[in-house]
Amino acid sequence: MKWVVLTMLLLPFATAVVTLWAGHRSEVATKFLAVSGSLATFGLACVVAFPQLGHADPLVVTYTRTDSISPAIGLAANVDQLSAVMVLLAASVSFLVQLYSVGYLHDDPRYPSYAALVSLFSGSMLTVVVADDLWMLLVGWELMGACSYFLIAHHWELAEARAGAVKAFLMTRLADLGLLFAILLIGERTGSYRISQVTTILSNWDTSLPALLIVIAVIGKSAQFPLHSWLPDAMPGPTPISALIHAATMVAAGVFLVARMYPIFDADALTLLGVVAAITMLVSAFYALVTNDLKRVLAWSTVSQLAYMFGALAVGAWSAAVLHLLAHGAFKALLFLGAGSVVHAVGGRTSMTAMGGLRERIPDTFVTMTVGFGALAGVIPLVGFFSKDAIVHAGFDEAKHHEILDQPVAWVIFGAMVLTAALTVAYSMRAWLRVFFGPVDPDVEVHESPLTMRVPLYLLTAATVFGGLVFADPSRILGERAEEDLFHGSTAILMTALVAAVAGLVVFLWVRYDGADPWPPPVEELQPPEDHIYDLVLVRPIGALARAVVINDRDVVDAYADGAGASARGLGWVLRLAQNGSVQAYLMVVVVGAAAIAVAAGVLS
Amino acid sequence: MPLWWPLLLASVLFAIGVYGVLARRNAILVLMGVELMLNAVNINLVAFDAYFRDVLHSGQTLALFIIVIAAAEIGLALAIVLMVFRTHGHIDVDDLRELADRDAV
Amino acid sequence: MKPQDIDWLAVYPPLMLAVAALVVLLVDAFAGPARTRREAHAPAILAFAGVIAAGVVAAQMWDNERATFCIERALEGPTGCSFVVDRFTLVFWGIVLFGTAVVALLGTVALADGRTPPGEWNFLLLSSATGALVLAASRDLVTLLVALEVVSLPAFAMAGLRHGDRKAAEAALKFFLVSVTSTAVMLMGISLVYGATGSVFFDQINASLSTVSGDLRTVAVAGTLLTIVGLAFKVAAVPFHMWVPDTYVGAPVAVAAYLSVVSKAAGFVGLMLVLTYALPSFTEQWSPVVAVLAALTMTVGNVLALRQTHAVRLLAWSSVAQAGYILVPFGAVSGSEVGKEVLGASIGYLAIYAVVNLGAFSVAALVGTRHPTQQLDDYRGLVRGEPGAGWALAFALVALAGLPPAVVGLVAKVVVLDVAAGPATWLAVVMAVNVAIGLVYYARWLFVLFTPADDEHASRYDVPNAVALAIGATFTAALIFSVFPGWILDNAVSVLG
Amino acid sequence: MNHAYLDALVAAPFATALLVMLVGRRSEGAGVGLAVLGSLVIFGWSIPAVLEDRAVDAVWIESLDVHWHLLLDGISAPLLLLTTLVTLCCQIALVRHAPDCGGRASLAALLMLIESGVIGAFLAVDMVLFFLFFEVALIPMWFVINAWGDQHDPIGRRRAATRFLVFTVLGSALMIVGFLIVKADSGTFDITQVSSASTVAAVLVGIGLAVKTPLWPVHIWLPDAHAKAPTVGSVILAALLLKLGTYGFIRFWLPLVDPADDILPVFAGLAVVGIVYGALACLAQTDLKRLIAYSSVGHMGFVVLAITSYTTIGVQAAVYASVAHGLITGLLFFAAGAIKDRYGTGDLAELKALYGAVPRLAGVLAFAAMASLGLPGLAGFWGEMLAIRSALFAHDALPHDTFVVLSVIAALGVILTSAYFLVMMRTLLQGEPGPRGSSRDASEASQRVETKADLHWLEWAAWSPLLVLTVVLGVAPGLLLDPVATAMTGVLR
Amino acid sequence: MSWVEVVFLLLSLVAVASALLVVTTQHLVHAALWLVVTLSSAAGIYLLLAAEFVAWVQILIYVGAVVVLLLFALMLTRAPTGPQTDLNVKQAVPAAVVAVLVAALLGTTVIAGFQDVHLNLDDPLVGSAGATGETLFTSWVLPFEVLSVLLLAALVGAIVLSKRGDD
Repeated sequence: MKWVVLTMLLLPFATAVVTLWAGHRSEVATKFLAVSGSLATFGLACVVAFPQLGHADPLVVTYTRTDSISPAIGLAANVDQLSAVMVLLAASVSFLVQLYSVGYLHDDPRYPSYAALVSLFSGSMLTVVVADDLWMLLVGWELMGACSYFLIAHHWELAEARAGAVKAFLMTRLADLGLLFAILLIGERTGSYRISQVTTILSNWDTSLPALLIVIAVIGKSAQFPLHSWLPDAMPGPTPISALIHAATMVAAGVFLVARMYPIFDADALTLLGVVAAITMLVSAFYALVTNDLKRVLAWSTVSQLAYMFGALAVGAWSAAVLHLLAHGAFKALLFLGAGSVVHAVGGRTSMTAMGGLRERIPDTFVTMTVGFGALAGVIPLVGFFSKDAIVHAGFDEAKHHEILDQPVAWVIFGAMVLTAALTVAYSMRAWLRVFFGPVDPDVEVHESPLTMRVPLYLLTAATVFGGLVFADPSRILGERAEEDLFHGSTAILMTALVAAVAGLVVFLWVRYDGADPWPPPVEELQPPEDHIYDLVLVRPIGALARAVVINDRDVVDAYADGAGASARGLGWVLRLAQNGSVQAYLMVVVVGAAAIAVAAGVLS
Repeated sequence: MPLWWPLLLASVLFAIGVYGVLARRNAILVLMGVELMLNAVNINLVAFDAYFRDVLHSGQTLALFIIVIAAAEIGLALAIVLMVFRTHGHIDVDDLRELADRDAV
Repeated sequence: MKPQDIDWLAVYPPLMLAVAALVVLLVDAFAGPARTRREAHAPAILAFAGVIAAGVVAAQMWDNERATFCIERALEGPTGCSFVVDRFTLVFWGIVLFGTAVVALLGTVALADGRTPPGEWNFLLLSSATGALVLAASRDLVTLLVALEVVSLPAFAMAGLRHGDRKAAEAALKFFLVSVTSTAVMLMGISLVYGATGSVFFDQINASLSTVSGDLRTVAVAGTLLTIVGLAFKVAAVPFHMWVPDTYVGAPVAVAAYLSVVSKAAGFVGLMLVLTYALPSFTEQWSPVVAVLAALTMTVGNVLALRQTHAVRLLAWSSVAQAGYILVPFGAVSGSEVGKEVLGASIGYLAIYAVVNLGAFSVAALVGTRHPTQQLDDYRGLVRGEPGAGWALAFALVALAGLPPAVVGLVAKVVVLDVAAGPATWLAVVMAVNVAIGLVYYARWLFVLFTPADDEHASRYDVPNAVALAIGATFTAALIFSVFPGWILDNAVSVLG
Repeated sequence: MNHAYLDALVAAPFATALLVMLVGRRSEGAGVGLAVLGSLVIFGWSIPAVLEDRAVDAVWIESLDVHWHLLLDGISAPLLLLTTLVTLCCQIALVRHAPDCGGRASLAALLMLIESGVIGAFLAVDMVLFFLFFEVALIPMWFVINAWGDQHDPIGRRRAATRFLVFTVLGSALMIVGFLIVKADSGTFDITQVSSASTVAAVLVGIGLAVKTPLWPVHIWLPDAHAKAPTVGSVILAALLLKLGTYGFIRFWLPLVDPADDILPVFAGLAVVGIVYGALACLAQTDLKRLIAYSSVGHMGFVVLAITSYTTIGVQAAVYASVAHGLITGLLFFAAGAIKDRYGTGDLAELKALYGAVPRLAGVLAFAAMASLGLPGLAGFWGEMLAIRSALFAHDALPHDTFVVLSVIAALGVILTSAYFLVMMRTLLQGEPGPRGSSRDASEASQRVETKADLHWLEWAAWSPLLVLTVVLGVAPGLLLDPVATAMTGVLR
Repeated sequence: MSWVEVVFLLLSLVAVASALLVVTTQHLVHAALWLVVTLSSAAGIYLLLAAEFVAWVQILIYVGAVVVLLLFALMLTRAPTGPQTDLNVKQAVPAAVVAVLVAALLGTTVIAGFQDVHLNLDDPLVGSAGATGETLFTSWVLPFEVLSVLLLAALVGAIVLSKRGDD
């Protein structure tokens, strides 16, 4: 099994290299290699993951160690229940995305590099989830950032793609410093970089600062406030990439990391996490409500749902958070792939103003996406309902008993959760209605997507519909770490009522205003105001500083070099004046020099 | 007689010689200034020789040699001066500036 | 006092040079005007032979020290000897003889214009070299002074020997006037030293100086420092350097080479003798002064060389700067003794400088046969057109700059810095800065050598054998010392035993 | 055997240089071929260096007590291999790319001369010998810049070359003064026997090495020299010559420094200023080669920061970062040179959308940029990460808080580094393929980004070792970290 | 004050005065003549200081040869016999300042160094030409011989320099 894990990790990287190499030699071979590589990875992932589900001991293996620095850095894997489900999620979504992309990018000349990067991306995510060594985790963690950078900039002709890519990379990398310092501190304080050791020797060391630093890292990676704006800006990337990033890799890694390192989180770190989550879930839900672009709506919803998971983690609902992560992985992948299908259908435009009345034209997409929106909104009995229900209940519990957090904080989080649930229903309904109902634009030529794109949709729909079965006995997959009972009837009823009420309100408004946008955004495309603040306090000052440095280098630092040269030459010029050819001037210097020396004699003797 | 009398005389003569060297334009007058300086040295040497009653007569000997050297120098110097006169038409040392540092960039 | 017993072996080398000088003069006088190039070269060949012979004789004395012309004083004090041949002397004789030989070879080119009488020129060269040999062996102020004049006087004549040359005449007159004035100042210093100590012998001066006190001490110090002036003029230390560029440029290249190596070496030997043997008890007084002179000398030399476009004037300023480096060890002396590493460093540097500087001048003399203007641009494409001369000059310049592959120049600088680092770190730092400044103009010239010439033929020369020999000898020596720098340095350090 | 092995390492490049020069007079091509062959043999010869430590010690100049003392250990071996490899790559690169001004064989010979000096410096443990080899590379490099540099700007390249020469010599002259003071104090030039030195000596040596490394604010020679040098010159300069400075800091400076003195914090501060300053300067650069040059200032700042932590990990980090920088920046300069060859300019304002025009070349550049900004999994990461780590947990005698602050600032420098590389990639590799700017003549501008021949197989051959090693070292840091740790045993107080 | 001192002071006065005239006179030839006076006074002082041999050599060589040479040179360079106004350089004033400075420095130094020392000129001094000559040829034979090289070189140099280039 040790080597199966390693093979599973290396296979995506090998696939990437081979795909790139096959590149322009053969289109068919490239596609075949990319898809079969990810399928094989998925197969290996199943082999690795299934034995670890339920009440199994974690599989911890070490491949190599560098002992010359202390603590040692090593290549080591640790597959526990959490890793196992994440492996499954990442590998499956990656495979589906690869499959989907064959259709989605069927005539894109940059397909080879794209497919290679997707493989690399999934390999990086797998590295993150199975890594036992924190440095290995960091490697995967940052490689994902780089892959996302390249994939977001896939259409590098577009200015917003370029800008979004840079923004994504810089924001996440800035936050990654938190992880870097957290790792350094953990290593120094525990003498080990191994997660399996670090999380089990808690009594001896002060975990507070590293946990806070990890929260910072997670804020960047999972696009939480105040580093939340990169995720919607990443939307110019190809839609399957958005599915990959939002459902199974990049942003999910943040939640995974907190879940993985959960034992070291103390009240301080969880409070920070909870507050950040509360702010984020509300803010991003509001943005989702007033956004015109379909993909950006989904992006904001991702931010909001991730905040939900962090909120769950903050209130101690570990298994609820993990399960919501899985559920979200399924329905968000479904939504994005469906959105891709929609975008594909309307000829590449992403704004909802270009859509409308599509339910009859692309029926398969309509059905599957309806399921997806339903899960997002928390409609019973879709998977999203159960996980959200469990989280809200846990929030209420914590607010009442405040075992981890201060009570006001707990109440705030709980309130944010309920409010967000309502908002989620609202923006889901709005998007669903605007895309599939309302007036039809006859000028748009619409066509259903090819089979390679529809198959992943069916599969994900099935997962979304039947995923709720997991909640019957969560310990079947999460083992003893799962809470006994995650389903609470009272909360379920209240939440369903809430969903129904909000949905009813939206439908009422929709009908009342004749199919007009119930919440028209103030401008065509909303840019979060935080971006202006960043621009003002960070980007511009740094730009100005950079120009100042260049000027300084030229006019000050350079000046001392030039000045030294010039003054030497200048001195030469001045001294040369004395060299005027007059021998009596020379003699004068001789005599005065001698006299000066004689005076020196008087002083020195 | 205090020893410093001849020494002071030598100092004054030396200074006069220095002035001659520095202030005169005609090469031959400059040479005369040099002769004054050398003579001042000789007065010093002879005075010290007398003071020490040097059995080796180092001072006097050196003075003698200086006189001879001065003569040789003058002989050579006059040849050089004549050469300058032939090539330049004058022996104004202040006006010999062809070799000044001019061609530098 | 009984008549002295003279150790003839000790005085043979200078004597042989003097005799060779006479022979050259007589042969020239009786042979009549030269008709062929070979005949015109005869005096140079004779002079070269004389120098070699003197060198062979001198080499016999490497392992046994000799002293002669001693004064036996029955009463008190150390015995004074006027003429001592020890390793110190012999190292300088080596430098002087090597320099003289090379200059004699270069003279064949310098005199080829027919306006300079070769017989007399070589006679003067040998006379001057005789003085330099005696100077290195002298151990009293009288002999030192006379020898110094013997070095100088023929050099005046050599500088102005080209008939009808305005610049040569001007150069000779300036050289003469500055020289005699400096000598007069130096003599005033000697007279004061004599007055303060009652002797002209170095060891006796040293003995009495260590006991003088009060105002007499002031006299002694003033005398000491004024004595240095005349020697500082010879080595072209600032502020007694101003004659140097004018004279080098005005005089034939061979004379410039002579002045920059042999005459300068004579100045240094005088300086070292006086400071090491006569004035070691006054190190606290003269060492700071020498340090300041050294710093000024190297700085002024380097910054003025920066702008030069005239090759010989550039070499003139470079030789001023190099003199500054050679002075550095003496600027870092402490205690009442000049250590052997101080002396060794200066001598070692001087020896290396002599070799590579002669190399540079040799090539300059060659280039001067076609380009009397001696502009740096005249050297374009030299490496391609005349590889031997080009590479030799390149190597010499790199050595003067003190960079590998000319290890010899680099090691020389290290040796000098070695003495200064610690006792006078500031001086070492000043020197370090100066090395960097100096690099600029050496590098500029160096690059010109490698830049292809506009006209490939312009850089081809008809190389006379004598010049080829001079270039070859200096280049070979520099190469050998680059591989085995110890040969020169170890021996230089051993001069004080 | 040991004797012959090490002597040959120094002598072989020198001999090759002479041979190449001679052969090159007859035929340029044959000369370059010989150079490739020679550097290949030397590279092969250097590979056993990793097997065992070796040393040679013989008296060289008795009066100065200078020894011909060469030592090959875990610190010098990686740098030695880097040297022979990068030289080989450069020689291969020369096969395809003939400089406009000709003289290819001479250029190849000069590169071999530089290799000789660099190898000697990496092996020397005698201070004077180190200084000497340190200087050996100067004149050849000066020629390389001055004669083969930017052919469009003769004044600029002369200025750059001279400035390079003067700065470096000034630095090394101060360094030798420092060495000599050490000698005066401790009585030996053998650095392995020196355990302390006066502050003055440490400062002087530090300044000398700082110029070479280069450390802010004496970095000013570097951008010009890199920008004006020919491609192989830039590669050698960045990949090898800068390493002389960092190697010198490790080998010849650390033993002189007392951690209780203020020297280390001061140098650490300068290093961190360099990191931030270099990154900021890069953000506003408009020339690709200048940008890469300034990036070196930042990277070298990390190296020096690591060294000033006075820990074994710091030294490991320094060696690692040095080697990584050699590989990655070499690659960057190769790519920049290839772009300049094809488009005649490295001006970021005139080039864009190279992803479309020369995709493979652009891909290599993107890869190198990613490696250079310290992406984990590639070589650039470990050195800088460990540098931050070593500064965060510096030697006990050092001011702890200061170093923590410095390490945090250095880490922020990493972000700035990412920023400028991303900006560079955005302007250079990405963009609309149409003409940029309205004022520019459209036909000319579109020519700038027209599709050109993508990478030649010889370019692949020259670059692929660097590419592969960048990945290998990124995946297996232990390869380099272990031997350094062994070599550092007992060096630090 | 003994007669020696009186004579010395008188000679000194003459020497200084004539020296001043040498460097200030407007007549070239006068300068040479005043130099004769200075040198002769110096010779007198040598005699007073028991340096008989030096004094005679001074008279013979300096007054007899050097000054004659100088006069010859003046003639050969076609020096005008009348007064000239441009014999001094423009920077004569700084030169004078420097000269005064030199005098002051040297004077104070020697006075301070030897203020309490008296020359004993009453005892018989071994300053005769014979005594000096003997030491010259016993103790100082080396510099004397070297001097001969100097003289020969100077002679040849002077001749060869004076030769016209065309012969």
